[in-house]
Amino acid sequence: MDFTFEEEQLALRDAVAELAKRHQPESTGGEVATGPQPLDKAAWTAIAETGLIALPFAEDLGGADASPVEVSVAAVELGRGRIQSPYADALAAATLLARLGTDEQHEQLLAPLLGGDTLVVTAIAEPGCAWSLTPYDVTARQEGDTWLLDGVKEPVRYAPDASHAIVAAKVGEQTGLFVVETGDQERVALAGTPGEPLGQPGAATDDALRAAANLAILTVDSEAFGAMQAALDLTVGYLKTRKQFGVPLATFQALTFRAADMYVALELVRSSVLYTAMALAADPLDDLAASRLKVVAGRGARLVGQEAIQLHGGIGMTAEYAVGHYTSAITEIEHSWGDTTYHLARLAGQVREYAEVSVLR
Amino acid sequence: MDFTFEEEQLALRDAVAELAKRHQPESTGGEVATGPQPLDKAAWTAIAETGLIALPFAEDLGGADASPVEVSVAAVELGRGRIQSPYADALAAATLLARLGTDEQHEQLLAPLLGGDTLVVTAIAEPGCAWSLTPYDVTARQEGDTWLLDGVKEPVRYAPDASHAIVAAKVGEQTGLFVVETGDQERVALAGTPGEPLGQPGAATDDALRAAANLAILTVDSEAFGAMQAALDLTVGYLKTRKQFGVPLATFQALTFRAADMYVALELVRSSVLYTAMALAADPLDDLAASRLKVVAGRGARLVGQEAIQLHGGIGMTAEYAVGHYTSAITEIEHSWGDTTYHLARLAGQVREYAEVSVLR
Amino acid sequence: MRLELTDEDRAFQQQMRDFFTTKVPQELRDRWAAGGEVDPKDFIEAQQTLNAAGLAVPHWPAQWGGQDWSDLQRHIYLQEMQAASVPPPLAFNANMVGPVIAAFGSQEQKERFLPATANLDIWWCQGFSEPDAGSDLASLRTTAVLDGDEWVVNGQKTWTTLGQYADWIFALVRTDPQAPKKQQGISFLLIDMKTPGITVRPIKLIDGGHEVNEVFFENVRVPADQLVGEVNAGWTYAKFLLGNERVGVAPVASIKKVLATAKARAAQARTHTGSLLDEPLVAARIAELEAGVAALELTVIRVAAGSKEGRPDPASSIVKLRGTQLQQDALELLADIAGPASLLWQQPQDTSLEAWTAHATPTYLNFRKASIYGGSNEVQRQIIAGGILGLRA
Amino acid sequence: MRLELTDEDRAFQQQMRDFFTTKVPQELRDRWAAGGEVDPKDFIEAQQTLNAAGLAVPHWPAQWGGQDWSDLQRHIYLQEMQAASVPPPLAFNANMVGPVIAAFGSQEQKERFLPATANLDIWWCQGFSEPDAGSDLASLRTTAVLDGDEWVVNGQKTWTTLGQYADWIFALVRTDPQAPKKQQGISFLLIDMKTPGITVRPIKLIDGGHEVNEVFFENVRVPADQLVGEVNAGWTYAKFLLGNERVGVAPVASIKKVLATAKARAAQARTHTGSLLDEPLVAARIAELEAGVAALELTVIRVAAGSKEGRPDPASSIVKLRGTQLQQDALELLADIAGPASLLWQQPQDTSLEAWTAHATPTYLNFRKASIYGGSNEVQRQIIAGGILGLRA
Repeated sequence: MDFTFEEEQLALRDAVAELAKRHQPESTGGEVATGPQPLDKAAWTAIAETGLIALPFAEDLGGADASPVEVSVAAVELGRGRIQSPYADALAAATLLARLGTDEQHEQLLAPLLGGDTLVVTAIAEPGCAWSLTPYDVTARQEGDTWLLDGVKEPVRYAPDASHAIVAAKVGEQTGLFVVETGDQERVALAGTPGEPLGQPGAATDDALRAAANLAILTVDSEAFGAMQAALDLTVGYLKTRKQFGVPLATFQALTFRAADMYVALELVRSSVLYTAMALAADPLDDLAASRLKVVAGRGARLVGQEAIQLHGGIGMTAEYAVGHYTSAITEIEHSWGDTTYHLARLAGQVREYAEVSVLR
Repeated sequence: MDFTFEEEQLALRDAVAELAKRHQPESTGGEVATGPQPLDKAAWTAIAETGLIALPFAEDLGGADASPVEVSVAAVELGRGRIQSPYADALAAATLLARLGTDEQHEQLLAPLLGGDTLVVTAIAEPGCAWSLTPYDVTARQEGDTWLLDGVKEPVRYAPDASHAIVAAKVGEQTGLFVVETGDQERVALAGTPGEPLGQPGAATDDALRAAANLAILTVDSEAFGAMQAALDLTVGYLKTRKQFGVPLATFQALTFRAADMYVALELVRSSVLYTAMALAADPLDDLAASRLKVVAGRGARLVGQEAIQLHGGIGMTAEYAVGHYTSAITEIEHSWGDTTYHLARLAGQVREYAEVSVLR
Repeated sequence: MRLELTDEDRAFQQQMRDFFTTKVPQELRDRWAAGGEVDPKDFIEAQQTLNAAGLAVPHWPAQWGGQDWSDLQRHIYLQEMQAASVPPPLAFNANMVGPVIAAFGSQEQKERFLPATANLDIWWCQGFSEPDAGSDLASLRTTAVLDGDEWVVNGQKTWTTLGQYADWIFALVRTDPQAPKKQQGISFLLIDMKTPGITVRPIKLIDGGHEVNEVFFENVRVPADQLVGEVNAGWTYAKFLLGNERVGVAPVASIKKVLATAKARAAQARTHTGSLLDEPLVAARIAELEAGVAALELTVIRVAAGSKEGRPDPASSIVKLRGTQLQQDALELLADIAGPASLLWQQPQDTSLEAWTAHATPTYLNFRKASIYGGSNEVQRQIIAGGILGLRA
Repeated sequence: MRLELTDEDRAFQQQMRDFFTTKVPQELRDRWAAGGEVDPKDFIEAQQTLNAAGLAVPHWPAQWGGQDWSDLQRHIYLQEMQAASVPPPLAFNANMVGPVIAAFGSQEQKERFLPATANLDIWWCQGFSEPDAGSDLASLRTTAVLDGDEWVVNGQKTWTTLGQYADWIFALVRTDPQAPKKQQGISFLLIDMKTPGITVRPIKLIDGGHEVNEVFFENVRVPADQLVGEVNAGWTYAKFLLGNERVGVAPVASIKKVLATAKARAAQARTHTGSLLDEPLVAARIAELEAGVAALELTVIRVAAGSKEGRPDPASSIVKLRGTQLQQDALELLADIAGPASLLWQQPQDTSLEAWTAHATPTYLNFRKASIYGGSNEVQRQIIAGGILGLRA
């Protein structure tokens, strides 16, 4: 086991850091945007052109033949740079296409997605329903050669900028995946809507969904880690320079000890991100690693996000200072792809399956 | 709603504080006892003679016609004075006897128990089983006029010093209570052992068990609150006087802030103890109040117990200094009458039954 | 020791409940309950309705609209008001500047300001914090120099909540820069926001809302009779005010409502086997917060007895500290229950999502302020450690 | 980046596993696994078995028994050792005084002490803390005055772990009381515990165990050649030693074992519907601690790379801090699972209770020391805040 980055990974990191710096949203001046934003087309184009979407996919599919490790390296920098993008969604969709698609689908959907020419996203969440990879009310039925879909997927982030969404729908008791066209809202409403099947319901589809979700979890939690780093850096800088009662805040031990606890959380998340990247490279279906990452990053990032604001005081609350935006991003991430409680419950249901925790292999 | 003590309650408090001071176990010098101890007969006699066991029971049963509020007042001082005693167990047994006993049982078992002449305890826990008021493997069967019991109750604290234990046993699908004689170990092993029925299986018995457990919870958590107070007082005193790096520990903000958090926990437990005492006076079957107290006191006392040791450093670990004994007592209490997780799960199972928390009534 | 309300208190509770639920329009209360940005008109309407019935400033001296209530009655009043989703009387008026003027103002100031303040005819805002004077408030630098019978004010205030709606501002200003201690030489000024030289700049918060502002003073001339109490004695009045602020802030009823809402929402959020409320980890979070808020409410009632006559018991810091923690935890829980739907902050036009889910994350983020404003939790811990436990460096 | 062990490391892992599970007697390992008081004979037998195979002091210089292992190999060695319940080489010997003598001792001292230290022929104890010098170690007052070719030592040490078994003590003593800074004027002395004038007084801990002691020195005469390195340079050696101590303490394998045990015990603890392991709140506590210890182990492996050549990376403080938290949480969980049975601290003669339940609470209480000894968690936070984040007052 070795956590040392290779030179190419370091080069990738620097390139993405540079990209992120260039496209970092404003956090000072007039009308600063807050919360989830529509697609930043320039940033997304840069991400695609740098080849980040293609990273973990095979060369013969238009990919870069790299691995989740490289995805993670890139995503950390996107998170640190406060780049909002459909990176995780696109990677999840691409995973489904790569694993289940026909040659034609590879050509028509996957290749342009990896190249950044079009965007394809996944449509999994359903309104009024808790997170689950298994669909609730969205169904697919066959009429002749055509599959027709009914129900609503929502929210489907970035759907207006996507050409297609991949919808998880019930096919009897099983889950099927279908490619549908998207409209101009962040939802996919289906009423006898035709969908193009992606693979067939069964084990391969279930596995593909798990693999897609695991890669997406790695991606968003890498972004969360980047955001944690940036938030801690800002906080430490603020404690060193901000004066109250005539002395820098760093004089107050109660504050510096909390910064130390933030750092501990950061380092544990760092380890988990790196490990999960390697684990998913070895086995995309390593749900255990993915769920543990989601729990460790969920707790750690929330702590860091909340404490970063608190240690800043009032300035941390404003849209004109970056730290709150990081906390906002961290919160969004925690509610993506299953929250901490969801993954904790999933882990709790599996504790019988092994005697002792093991990371060496 | 009024939290002001009446004069008689204050007088009781002072009397018990005095008693506790007299019987407080040594915490310095040679062989200091650690952990659970056998009955301190002198202390127990003093408790009985002060009338503490009789407090919440009706005068015609030999009681003092006071209420759980007075029990709580007394128990706080016992806890603060580090008095280990079967106070909660005796009150639980007396509750069962008072609610379910025949005149003869009142005369032969309850009256001497309230007067301190004999000790009766409850036998609820079973080996290898999680806490439950409902028996697992201990059964009772009728042969002619005689009830015979089988199975093991363990641990049964203070059984060697008790004349009798009240055993909860399965009678078919129901729970029955039976008075048996105790041996010289902290367990009750039954093998066709005759038991004297206390009441009959059914709603009254179930209610009596709940009432007994609720009163016991109030008693032990009042003791925990007393222990918390003492542990915090010791800690604050230590922070003021102990010097490190040439200055008192109170100079270190990170430590004083933690003392502040301990104080917050203490005050919340204080409120919960007082309220639960009044709530059980009004309705001995107020499980909601009892479980909430167990959760609030469980979290609060554990925090205070752990932090009291930590803020003391090495001296907090030794048997020659009182603070660790308080933490030890707090730990025992948390594992009595259902731990925090047990009561939290019980509360979680009931959240549907009301819309909003309410304490005003 | 007494558990039950007295008959009198129970009647009082019913009276409050009736008033709040019948005299304050349902629509207004629904808007307040839904959260999001505040409409100042709603505030004004609610407070004026309350004031007409003598319910806007019950803790003021009787002469100026106060009521001779017990602490418990005041608690019941606040509970019922929050339970009915009535916007509370504006804190800047009712809890901050009003009591200061009533306690330290001249008779003329009382007559001029108190009735209008109680009735929200004047909307006040607070000019205390400055960019370099937050927790260390006494470092404030905004100056006021006497010129004839006017004070000339220069400087900058910040974190001025709802300043965009304010008619007047009460401000701490430095009137003696030579004073030996920074707490000395500060005065308490009442300033009309329409006075020339005042500029208000909005500060947008991370949730996207606009509730705080910077206020700039450039040669703002303030008549000398708008200085409250003694010149250079403002720090005393500020401490009095901040203590009152702390007493007023325990959001008990609000937390209870959030938890009741969380429960209802969790019961509606379907899982494949039932609802989120059937999930033990979710139900346990709710149950633990409920136990916590019950303990908090009991503590509020207990501690209120210790804050007689406007001088807050340091124990009120417990209530502020724990209250903000529970409020933040409850809002965090609600955002978690919103789940994937929380990823949208604005309800789309065509949607199957429920409206509340769009507020969940912004509200959670917005209330991170609760442990910062009104005396940060660090300040409260300092008060507890120093003022109660006697732990002073 | 590489996930899998190399073939070489995998072979190494197997070799360690084989050694620990076949060469160290099962009975001895069972006793160690059961917990409770330590039998010094077991320590000695285990360490001598390891030492004979070159496995007692692998991090020492090769000349004195060290191995040329990678950081990962050292981690694997520690994991396998703990997994097999082999008592670790005595920390005072292997991790504390040994490396100091190897780095700073004279050739004569090395030859005299290192082989015996590695083989536990000498049992060392630590004489650092004093009643008024705990976290503030440099305030120590025990003095040593040179008289001819002997140092005469007077004073008192405390928290001397396992001092009752020790043959020798390594002590920090003040050799120049006039030194301008308290960190100066301290020397590092090796003292035979049989020297006249030494008294050991046991300190009983709250769990009832006897593992620490006070050690009193009254005119104890120590040959001058038992002073390590330079006179008055002891603080340097102490810092070196304390850094090593921090690196060695991550009880990862031990935490993993406690969690595996907790899981097995919970599965055995019946409820009316199954077992405690079926209770979602219990299973979730286990799952969260498992996720935590996995992250910790990965961090240990990552951070180990930063502590080359005995100079610890301040990041090792993360490992100490988080390691003790998880260890304490895991033991707390185990005590909770023991439940009512935990109320007895000694297994009765006739009993249906399992033996482990009697240890649960004392062990939980005993390990509250973990966040105090070996550099308290407050000291670790100070190191992180100052040494890594650069936050210095």
